[in-house]
Amino acid sequence: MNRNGPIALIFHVLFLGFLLAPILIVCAVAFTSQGYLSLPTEGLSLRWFRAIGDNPEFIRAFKDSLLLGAVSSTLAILVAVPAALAIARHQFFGREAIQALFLSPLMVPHIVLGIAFLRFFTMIGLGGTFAGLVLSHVIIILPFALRLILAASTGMDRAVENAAASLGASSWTCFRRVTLPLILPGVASGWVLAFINSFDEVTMTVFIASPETTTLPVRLFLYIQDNIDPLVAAVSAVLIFLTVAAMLVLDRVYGLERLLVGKGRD
Amino acid sequence: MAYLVLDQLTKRFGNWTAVDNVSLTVEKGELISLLGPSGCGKTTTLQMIAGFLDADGGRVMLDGQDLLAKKPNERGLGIVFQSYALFPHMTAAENVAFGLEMRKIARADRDRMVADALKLVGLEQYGDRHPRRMSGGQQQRVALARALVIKPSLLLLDEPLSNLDAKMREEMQIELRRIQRTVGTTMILVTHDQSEAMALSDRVVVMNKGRIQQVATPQEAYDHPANAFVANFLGRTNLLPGMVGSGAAGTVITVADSVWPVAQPMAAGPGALAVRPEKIGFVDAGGPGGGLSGTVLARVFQGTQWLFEIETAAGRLMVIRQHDGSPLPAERERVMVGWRAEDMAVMPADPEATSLSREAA
Amino acid sequence: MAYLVLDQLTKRFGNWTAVDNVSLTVEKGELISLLGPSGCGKTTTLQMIAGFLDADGGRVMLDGQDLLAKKPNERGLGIVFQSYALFPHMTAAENVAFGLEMRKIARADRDRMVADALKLVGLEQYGDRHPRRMSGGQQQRVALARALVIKPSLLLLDEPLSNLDAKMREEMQIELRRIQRTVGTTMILVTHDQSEAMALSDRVVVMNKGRIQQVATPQEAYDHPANAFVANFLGRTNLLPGMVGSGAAGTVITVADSVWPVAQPMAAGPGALAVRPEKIGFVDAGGPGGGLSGTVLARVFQGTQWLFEIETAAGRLMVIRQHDGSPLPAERERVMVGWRAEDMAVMPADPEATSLSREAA
Amino acid sequence: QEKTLYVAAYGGSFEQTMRKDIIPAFEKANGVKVEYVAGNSTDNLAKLQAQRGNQQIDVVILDDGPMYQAVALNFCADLEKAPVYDQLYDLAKMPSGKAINFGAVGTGILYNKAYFDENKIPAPTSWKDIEDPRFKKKLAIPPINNSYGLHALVMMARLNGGGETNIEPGFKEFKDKINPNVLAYEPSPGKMTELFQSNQAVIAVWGSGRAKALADTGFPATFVYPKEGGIVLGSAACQVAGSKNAPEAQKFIQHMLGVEAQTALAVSAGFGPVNKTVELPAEKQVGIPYGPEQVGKLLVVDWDTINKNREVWNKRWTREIER
Amino acid sequence: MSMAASTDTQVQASAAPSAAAPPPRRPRRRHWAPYLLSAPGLALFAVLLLVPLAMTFLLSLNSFSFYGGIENVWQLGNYTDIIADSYFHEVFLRTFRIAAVVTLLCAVFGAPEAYILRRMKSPWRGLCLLIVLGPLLISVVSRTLGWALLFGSTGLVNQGLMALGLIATPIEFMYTETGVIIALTHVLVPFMVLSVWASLQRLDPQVENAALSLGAGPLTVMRRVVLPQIVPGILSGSIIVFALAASAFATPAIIGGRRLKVAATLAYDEFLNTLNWPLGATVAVLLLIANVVIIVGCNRLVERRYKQVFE
Ligand SMILES: Nc1ncnc2c1ncn2[C@@H]1O[C@H](COP(=O)(O)OP(=O)(O)OP(=O)(O)O)[C@@H](O)[C@H]1O
Ligand SMILES: Nc1ncnc2c1ncn2[C@@H]1O[C@H](COP(=O)(O)OP(=O)(O)OP(=O)(O)O)[C@@H](O)[C@H]1O
Ligand SMILES: [Mg+2]
Ligand SMILES: [Mg+2]
Repeated sequence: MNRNGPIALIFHVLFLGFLLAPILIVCAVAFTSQGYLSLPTEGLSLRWFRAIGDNPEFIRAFKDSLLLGAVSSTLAILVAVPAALAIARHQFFGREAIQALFLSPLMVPHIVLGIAFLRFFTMIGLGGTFAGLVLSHVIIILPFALRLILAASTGMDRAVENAAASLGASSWTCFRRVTLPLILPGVASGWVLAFINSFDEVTMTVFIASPETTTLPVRLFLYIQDNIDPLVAAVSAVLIFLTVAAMLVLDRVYGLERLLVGKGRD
Repeated sequence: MAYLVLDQLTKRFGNWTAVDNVSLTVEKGELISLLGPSGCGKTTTLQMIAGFLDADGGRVMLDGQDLLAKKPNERGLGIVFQSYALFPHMTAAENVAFGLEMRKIARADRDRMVADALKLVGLEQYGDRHPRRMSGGQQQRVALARALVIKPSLLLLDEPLSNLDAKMREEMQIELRRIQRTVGTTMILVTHDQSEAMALSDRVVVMNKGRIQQVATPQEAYDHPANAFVANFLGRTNLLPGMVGSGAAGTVITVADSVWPVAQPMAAGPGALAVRPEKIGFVDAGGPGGGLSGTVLARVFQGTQWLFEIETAAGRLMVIRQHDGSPLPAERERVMVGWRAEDMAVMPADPEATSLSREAA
Repeated sequence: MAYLVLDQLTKRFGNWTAVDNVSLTVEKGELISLLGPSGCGKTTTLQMIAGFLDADGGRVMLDGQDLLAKKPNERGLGIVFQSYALFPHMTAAENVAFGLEMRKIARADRDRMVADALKLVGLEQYGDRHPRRMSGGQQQRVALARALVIKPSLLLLDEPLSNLDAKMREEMQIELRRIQRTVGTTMILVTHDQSEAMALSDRVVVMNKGRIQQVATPQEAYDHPANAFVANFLGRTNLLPGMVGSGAAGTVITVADSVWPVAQPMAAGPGALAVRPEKIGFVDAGGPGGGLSGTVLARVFQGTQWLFEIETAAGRLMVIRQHDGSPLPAERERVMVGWRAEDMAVMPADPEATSLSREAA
Repeated sequence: QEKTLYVAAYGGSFEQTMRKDIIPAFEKANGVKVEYVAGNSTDNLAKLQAQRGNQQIDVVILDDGPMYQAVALNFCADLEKAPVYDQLYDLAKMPSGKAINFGAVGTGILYNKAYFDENKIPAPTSWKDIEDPRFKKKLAIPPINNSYGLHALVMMARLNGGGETNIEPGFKEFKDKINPNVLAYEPSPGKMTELFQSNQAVIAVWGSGRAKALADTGFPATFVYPKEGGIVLGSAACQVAGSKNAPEAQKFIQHMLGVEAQTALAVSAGFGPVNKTVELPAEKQVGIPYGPEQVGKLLVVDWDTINKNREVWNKRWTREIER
Repeated sequence: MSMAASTDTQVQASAAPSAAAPPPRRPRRRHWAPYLLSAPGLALFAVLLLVPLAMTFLLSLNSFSFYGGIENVWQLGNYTDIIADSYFHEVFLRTFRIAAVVTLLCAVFGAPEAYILRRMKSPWRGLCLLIVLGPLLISVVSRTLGWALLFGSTGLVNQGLMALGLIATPIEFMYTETGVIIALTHVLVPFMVLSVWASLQRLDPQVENAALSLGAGPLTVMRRVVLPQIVPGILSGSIIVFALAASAFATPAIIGGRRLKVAATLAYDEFLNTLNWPLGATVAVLLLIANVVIIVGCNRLVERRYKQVFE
């Protein structure tokens, strides 16, 4: 049985500590009773959580963000999976160029993309629409989905797909029943990453969001432009809480392990 | 017309020719075995028939249709892969059911057929297990059940029984034979087990280095090998060097101190005498037949039979005797061996012959 | 003291007991075979010795030291995995060299040893190839070379030759035997091939459902199976129902119309007579020995031997005769069969015996 | 169908004030719907540039510096005459007549009073106090593409014998004396707040409005105008050229100059009123440039000269100071 | 007749047809599949990315003046300006230095972590995976806020260290390159863990066992057996991390401040503060080109070096 040794576990704990430290600090700050950023040294207070209720724009923006993230990451996955399979499976003319193209949104500063999209959308009449927002997000989150699916599908055992074909599965069925389940961990983590990135994007979205549909990060960003107060921490804490809750539900309903690890594996 | 025709099928990997101009016709309902040393191109040939490798040349016709033009999933073949290629994310039962689902068999029928197939391979209690949690032999049987359950008209079997014990293997062989007879399935079997090939096949195809060496019924190939490679590959053969000359009774070959009549006319000179180990018996000194004297170097128990290695003046001989309780010589005992003249073959000396199969590996 | 001791080793997967209280001692330099139906726990046992699975109970002692306390990489064993487990990113030569590198063998020596090992398995020209580009048998041979090259003092072989043709397999068997003799390597071999086990092993261990059934030399286990399972599993056995009674010559068993003397004292009543197919011969009607009359149902060529299925009044019989050129009955011919009294075993009727191995699968 | 007027302006507390106190009244009075496009001056100016020729925004509100630029780049239309303009202080008017300052704040020095008391440092009184070595890495100044930073640079030049036309002494002062003290050149007000709240910065060059917002949270920060004088910084509004709702846009600007709007801006957002008729109760005057004499004490900078040289200064700044 | 003699005739008999005609050549099957598969993505990108990027490129050829705004002249002045100016060199150098160090750190810490995660038992594994995703789940704003609170000169870490007497003066973190690197590593390391995770799924555990049985210690197994097989995952992760680090805006802006400028903050300044879009576009175009060259180059190098694993 392969188990992690003590050194590995120490490393693991330090690693998680590093990842968690700033998050925990922010959560702690959310409970301060002061009007400014400080650790809650003199008693916990929920005033900043209550303050969220006084800012209905935050809640509206949160919903918009969720919708935007879900729609755009799903679209991105739909586009990325076939492209990843093409790149992982085939040697063809232009393969590297296509790969570089799909990855290029990662490499352009988002401010530049923001202004480019704003100019372009204004030109073609998509300015300020939800569709424009979705499309621009699909572009910037696609590389994440693509790379993860690519990592999962390179070197996958082709014999298994051959077996499916020999049993009469069409390419589509073979994909749906065999390939997809086997690369599902990659697809799932790709979707999660894509969603998170869409959900967290500010620099570009500031330019293309319209007053009617603004995302939560844009709201927060504009808010802290002017004054940073523990409200921001409170919103973050709520987000963290919601995420954990969502993951727990997902775990109950479908199984996180199964999603991220794959079925029938150990 | 022949059911399956391979016509000059060729496959190259880089500048390595794995399959070289293979032509073969298979009748409907026939069971053909591909035999040959490891790496001779058996799997590659099957993969081309199945459509997973593109042929570099040649044609495959099934029932008069060009198979290579069809997509793999439209070829309707059943395949058992050498590496099993089970779906790791599905249970044994789901693996078996897959082909039926593709054929849109109704749920109830499907369940029944899957249960039957699992029962056939002795895994009725393992339907819910994932491949990773099964033993090697169990996985192999799932692979077999998966291919059999769809009742394909052409079944390609790549070492389908290599991880099964004798008992189970025999049962599976009988099962395959039954399916072939009752359903009329045409089968191409790759196996390294010669007795399996001999027992099951209508004809065997012996390959070496990507080329076909002989196509014949098992007994024919065994008793009348087309060339030294086949002789050597199918079962063991003793090759003894000798001198061909003329004796009183016509042409004879002299091996050490024994003299054997040669049926066919041959030029005098160095020659070789081939005789299979199971055709050699222990004879009484001075009995009929030439008879070579020697010493038992080693005797090895092989279940139904004993294998003897005997040092003679003409070189080492292998002798096989059935384990039927009759008295057999012990190690280091001096013995006399002999065989019937019709069981031996005489050929001109061929320095390469004995090393052929080795080199082919 | 024994070199390797397994002491009540147990492994459970969930509530499935894969290995159940297995105890075994192996002497230094011995070659032991594990035999048993697919899924009986052979691989699991090896994996525990190697340290890849944690035992749920029991101990493993190697050379007086508790092996389970050591990490897998400190156990110094050589292993050939049933699934090969080659490093996919390394060439054949790199795979073989890996263990040597771990032992810090100097570059030049290492290269030589790798070349030798590859040559040993007949892959001298394939050193640069990656596993994915090799045939099944070639991969298996790389796995073998990788385990052999480090000259471990204990070698665990899990179906190491299952994908090799007869010729190659025989060469490898001889090689294994030679290494065992010259280097003194202790080996535990899992094989489904009984003749391989018989030919190679000092002792065989027959397992079923996670338990050891018998530990004995091959011939002993074959000729004196400890129980019906072993009798049935090792080679084929004809089990004929009969009645034990007292005759003029002492205790006798009556099978159909023939009567056989029973050596050991037995209570009268229903009994069974076990006789191996290769011990049965065709006798002249009215000759010595009881002799059963019957009809040849089928005859199957198996290379060195023929397998007959014969319908008699006592049930179907299997008979094996060597393919040594002597005249043999044809299908549907009426024949008389017989055997020597010392080749048969008589046991009380056991309705389960014949179905045992099937159920164990 | 109701018309929709797009107003682009600052986010944060300013936005709250606008949404609560100013927009509803305007919507009711004029029967239009106002959509608020939040963003800081630079974001909104960039949006104007990106949508040039197809403007979606009707009214834009920017700091006076960027507004000069917006006017220069022809993003603004002429303001229509209206009575309310006559009630304004002079400093509200911009020379071009295309934009109007609707509020004023002053640039001065903000410091952490608790820290100063604790370390027995006297309250700062002069611009030069930011050079005190006790503030090593404890000083925060906005960069010069931000009005406060620009004011600081101009001020330093003036104090050393230069001015808008001779900026050299300012750069020299920054490079030699101020730079060692600077923790960060921080443009974002939020970030500046955070630097104070986390005690990383204890003194800063900043605006009165921002300082008021920080002090309102209960944080012990105090704002002073140095003895050499604070500098006035206006917030300006203009009607975007090419707006499809020009009349409503003009009305909106006029609405912002009205007494109620001006009072609300002063009380909630800290903008000094530009409408002479606005009267604030004494307690609401704290921290706001209010009334003719207070406003009169503040210095003004010469935007025309500055804008002419801005590109060069920016370049020098990034290469010499922010490095 | 001898056996050897019969050999030839028999083989010839079976190969008779082939002797007559050369084997029919099969026309190679046309491989449209990869193009069809990437078609949706290509279409989307052609319209929605290439057009805006092309517009950006054209923009980079324009000129700008403070009062005149963007002028539609075509010239390479912006490029020559940047290439000639050591200020820009410094910024670009810093950008790629930070990106490279961050990528390295992420690989060094992220890949082992993914490996450890894979070996964990069931409920823990899912939980820890969630924690690893943690940094991604909160807004960059709050994240950097957390860092400032932790690592500022008066932050918890410095206070703790000073209270313990380990350091006399606070360690500089905010507004230093170290700070930027730590904070970027923090945000980007989940990408590495996830992508290594995805490729670890394919590993056959028996292969590791094989290495152990040959005497390799756990570290050697990881280095010699596991690592080469997860190269695709590490590569994916590195590409994402490098690209994101090189074009990161928020973290360098907040932690690094204005004095520690990187390409993205530079472009930001040009776009928003001076409105000199042509220059900003030029910075972006150059950054994009440099990124593509570096990434595609490394990608190709790694794919070639580990050709086997990528098949
Ligand atoms: N991870 C696992 N989880 C649950 N059951 C398992 C697992 N691994 C093996 N088994 C079961 O344990 C039993 C013993 O398996 P093992 O692999 O030892 O068999 P084996 O004797 O090697 O068989 P074969 O000859 O087919 O390789 C089998 O029935 C198998 O299904
Ligand atoms: N992808 C490949 N690239 C290069 N050579 C290959 C490839 N696949 C197989 N080969 C080579 O082609 C030859 C034929 O391989 P094939 O798998 O057909 O052998 P086989 O007859 O099935 O052998 P075995 O009995 O060992 O399975 C082998 O020598 C093998 O090394
Ligand atoms: Mg093969
Ligand atoms: Mg096994």
